[in-house]
Amino acid sequence: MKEIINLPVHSIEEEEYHINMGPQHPSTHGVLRLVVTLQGETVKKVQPHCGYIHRGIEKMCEKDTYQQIIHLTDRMDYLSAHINNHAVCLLVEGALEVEVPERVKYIRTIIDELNRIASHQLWWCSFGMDLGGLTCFFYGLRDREHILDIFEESFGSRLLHSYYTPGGLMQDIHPNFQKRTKDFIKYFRKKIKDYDRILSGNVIFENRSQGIGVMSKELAINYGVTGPSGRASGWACDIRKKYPYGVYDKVDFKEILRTDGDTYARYMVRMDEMRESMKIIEQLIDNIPEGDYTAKMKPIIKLPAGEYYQRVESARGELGIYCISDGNKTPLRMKFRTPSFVNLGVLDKISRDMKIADLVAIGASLDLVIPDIDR
Amino acid sequence: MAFNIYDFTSFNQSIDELLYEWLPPFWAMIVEMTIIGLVFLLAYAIVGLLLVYAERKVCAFMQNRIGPNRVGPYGIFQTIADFIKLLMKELVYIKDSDKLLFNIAPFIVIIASFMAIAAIPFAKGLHAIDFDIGIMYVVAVSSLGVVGILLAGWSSNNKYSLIGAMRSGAQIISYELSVGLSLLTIVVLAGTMQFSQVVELQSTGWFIFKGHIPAVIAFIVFLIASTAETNRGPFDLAEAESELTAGFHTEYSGIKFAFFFLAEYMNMFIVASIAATVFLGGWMPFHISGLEGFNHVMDFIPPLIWYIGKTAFIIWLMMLFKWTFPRLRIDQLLNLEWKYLLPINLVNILIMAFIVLMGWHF
Amino acid sequence: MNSIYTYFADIFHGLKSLLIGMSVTGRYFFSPGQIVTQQYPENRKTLKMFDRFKGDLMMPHDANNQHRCTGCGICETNCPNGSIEVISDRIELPDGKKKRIIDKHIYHLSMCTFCGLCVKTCPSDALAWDQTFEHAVFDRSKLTKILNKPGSSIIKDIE
Amino acid sequence: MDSEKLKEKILTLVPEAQLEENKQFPTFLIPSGKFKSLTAKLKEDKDLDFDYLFCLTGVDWGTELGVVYHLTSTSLNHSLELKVKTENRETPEFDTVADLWKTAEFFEREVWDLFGIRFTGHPDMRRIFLEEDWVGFPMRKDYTDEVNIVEL
Repeated sequence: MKEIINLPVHSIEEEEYHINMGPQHPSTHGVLRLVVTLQGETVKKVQPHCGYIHRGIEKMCEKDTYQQIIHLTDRMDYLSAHINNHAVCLLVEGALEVEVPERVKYIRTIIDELNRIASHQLWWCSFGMDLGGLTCFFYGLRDREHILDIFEESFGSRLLHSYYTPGGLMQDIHPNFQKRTKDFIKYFRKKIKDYDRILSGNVIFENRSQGIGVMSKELAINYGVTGPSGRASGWACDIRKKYPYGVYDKVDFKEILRTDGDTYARYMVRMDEMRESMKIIEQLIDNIPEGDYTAKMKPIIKLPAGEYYQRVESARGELGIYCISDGNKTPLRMKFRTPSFVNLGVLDKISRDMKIADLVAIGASLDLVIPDIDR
Repeated sequence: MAFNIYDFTSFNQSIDELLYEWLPPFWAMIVEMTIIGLVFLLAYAIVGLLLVYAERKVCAFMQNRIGPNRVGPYGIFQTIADFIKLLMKELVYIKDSDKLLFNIAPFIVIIASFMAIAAIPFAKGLHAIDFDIGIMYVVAVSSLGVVGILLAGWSSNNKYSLIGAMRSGAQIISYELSVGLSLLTIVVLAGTMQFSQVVELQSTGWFIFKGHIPAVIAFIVFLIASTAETNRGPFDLAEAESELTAGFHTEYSGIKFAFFFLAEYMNMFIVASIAATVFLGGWMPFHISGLEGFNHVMDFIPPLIWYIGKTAFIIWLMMLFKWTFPRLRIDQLLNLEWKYLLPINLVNILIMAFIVLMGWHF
Repeated sequence: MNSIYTYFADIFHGLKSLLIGMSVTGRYFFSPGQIVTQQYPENRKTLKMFDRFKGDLMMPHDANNQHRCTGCGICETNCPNGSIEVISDRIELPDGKKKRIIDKHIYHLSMCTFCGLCVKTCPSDALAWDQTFEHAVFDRSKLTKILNKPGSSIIKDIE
Repeated sequence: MDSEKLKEKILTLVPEAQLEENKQFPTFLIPSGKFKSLTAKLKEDKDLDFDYLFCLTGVDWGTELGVVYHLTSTSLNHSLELKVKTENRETPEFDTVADLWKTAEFFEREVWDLFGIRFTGHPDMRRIFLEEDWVGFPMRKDYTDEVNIVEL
């Protein structure tokens, strides 16, 4: 009896407990495990445990030639595979000081933007699904299918393309490419209004997202949160504007910035980015110059010894590749600074003292892709 | 009246008299109850299966899909195949769960929904029992199901289940108020709680038209609150698939899960029936005063069809809610009830009382 | 007074946005013509993949059962996953020179990532993509294929 | 600040720093003892204002282990590359920068996981991808695993 009396007294309000969100959970979008410390329904701490699909891509890169590395980068952020490929190509081209034909630059820019739209569409539908609007999922995937069809016709695959090679492209674009892309833009301009009607303006959605997971600009910079998530906090971090590659310096587009830094701002930035991407494609699609689809490259690429850093704006943020070459045909060290990995770091900070439902919304608004985290 | 040809009263009475003629009164009653029980059990299963199929088809069409289309023509046997699968599945034993409560919970949920069906008039004379406090009875009984949900979540020994159950408890207790008050608005107008009388009173016009704006408001409030009470989207916080994986029935498998599943759809059917009965005239045909020919044609459509049509319309509305809106958060859910629905409802009931007092209703 | 106004404005704004959302799903419900589902096994006859679709690696043979592969092994070295094995043989030509021909060109479909480097780097264009996509088999070993047909030989002029 | 001025400034802050020529960014090899004080100054100094650590890489040069830091200033738009190296392959250890740039918290855990470099003062020095009981550090050049690494 005495023992029972001497037990430490926990007040019910203060008692915390843990739940495992993941590795198998509908809203972690893959095999991410979040150990969530809860007080009632209020999130007190989030500890991400990653590595469930760590494949050691960086280690594999040390054994592969630069052409072979391309197909590994596809598998990091599979939703913006082209943009990942672009980063490796730019790195190799920059190191070798190869001038790629204008045509290649135009095509790469168009395809990057198409890929960005496809990625944002998938983000939109999974975001809607995480908030409970299951119909969004099907609308997003339905429209994404059109982009995947364009990809499939030109490059033969839908998700992991390996279409860019150092110096150019695998093959020229399909003759139908321009027509299909223009058709898609026309189609999607109509459908994106549905997106707004079903989710953006909805009062339930506004209540679920406004003021949730607020991230200030300083916080975003300190945590290195780039991409649409960073721009929603007012940080102008668009690589396409700051360090232009491709033909981004020739096209007219706005860098979407918002200052609220909440889930709603992150949502709206991505919605507006889809429209901006369509604008970029419209400017370029009729003006693709004639020419070769690849520059003359040696069959075996050896980078001069040295260190190279190349960054591109992937759909999730800044994708950086840091490469140390010792003059061989394989790199000494290849580091991928993947946006999802860095963006995951802020999840704990901004989701504290929110509800579980908010944690799901915040996680979805950061647009994490798990293979991109684990690599 | 033309719809007398569809009157089930005499048919029921003849069976009743026949049984009492043949058997001693005690056994006659037993046999009668058994027959009614079996009929309802059968109807329950069929309606449940149909609703699951309808939900799949409806949501598929809203999402630009075809929906089930492999098992049987247009996939009509899909749900039957699914239930056979569920029947054959293993009932997983959960370590450290409270076995008694864990096993009993699905039955409480399904019995609660079963009891509520008893009072609903499907057509003239076609109801199991006609209480003179029918509305009160249905409201009371349909809220019993939450006990089952709470027990299910509590006994599963799973934190997800527990959170789901607690959410469900808070939710149903709150929304019970709005359901009751919005029905009360109509009770004020009708002056009776007996379902058969409520329907009879609507022979000159459905209450949603008779009761001016307060009745329309009460209808909307009832739709929202009853959607919440049945734990359906956008109020499906107890399940909250993307947050709590499956909420209170995370740990249930096989036939026990099927019970929860069936009960959810039957609850939807029940609240849709109540809404149809109380606001849209139940099995009463649609009449426009003055157009005798039109009314006559309407009378020839059997009341059961009217009833099913109205119920189906409301079920379709509830499906539209579920497949359009994102889910609310728990605090917003309670906000909606206590800050919006309840005050509106209270004012609404006052206005309705005033209208009835002044005799301004039709 | 202002707060009362915002209270009702909120309600009407909310209801309006909900109705707009419902109109979208409702519209799709009543327009079954917009259904996008493909009925896959039924539409096999009409389903045509794009000609660039990377379904399966193959070695085109002409009417005389001749292919273009010299057995140089460049595809094997370029493959990042080791899904290609070239087993070559040396035969003596009538004029006394030795020539390398392929014995077996083995392709492991199970390991292929469809990066397309083999097709791109092949100096004699001996490899191509096939458009088949139904690769499911019950035995993993069936995914290992020998691309050169039995009894085939190399077209004359290929070096 | 242009890169020449930046180089001078760094060299006045840490005279022992070795400047590496012909690099994309101004690159310095910092002796590990001076590293902590330098990074604090880089962050705090209003003329430098390096507020964004955009990449942190663990490197195995074969004999030496080290970490490469890429810093940039979002307000002044200049970038800097810092390196720290050690020949100690048994217990390599550097000072953490996770207190200055929060983004380093995950990066440093990754470096510890794959290279076995510890960071003193890191709030949560655990492995990030691999399990806690994993033996060895896979990204090192001398790591061998007969079973899982397939040599082609």
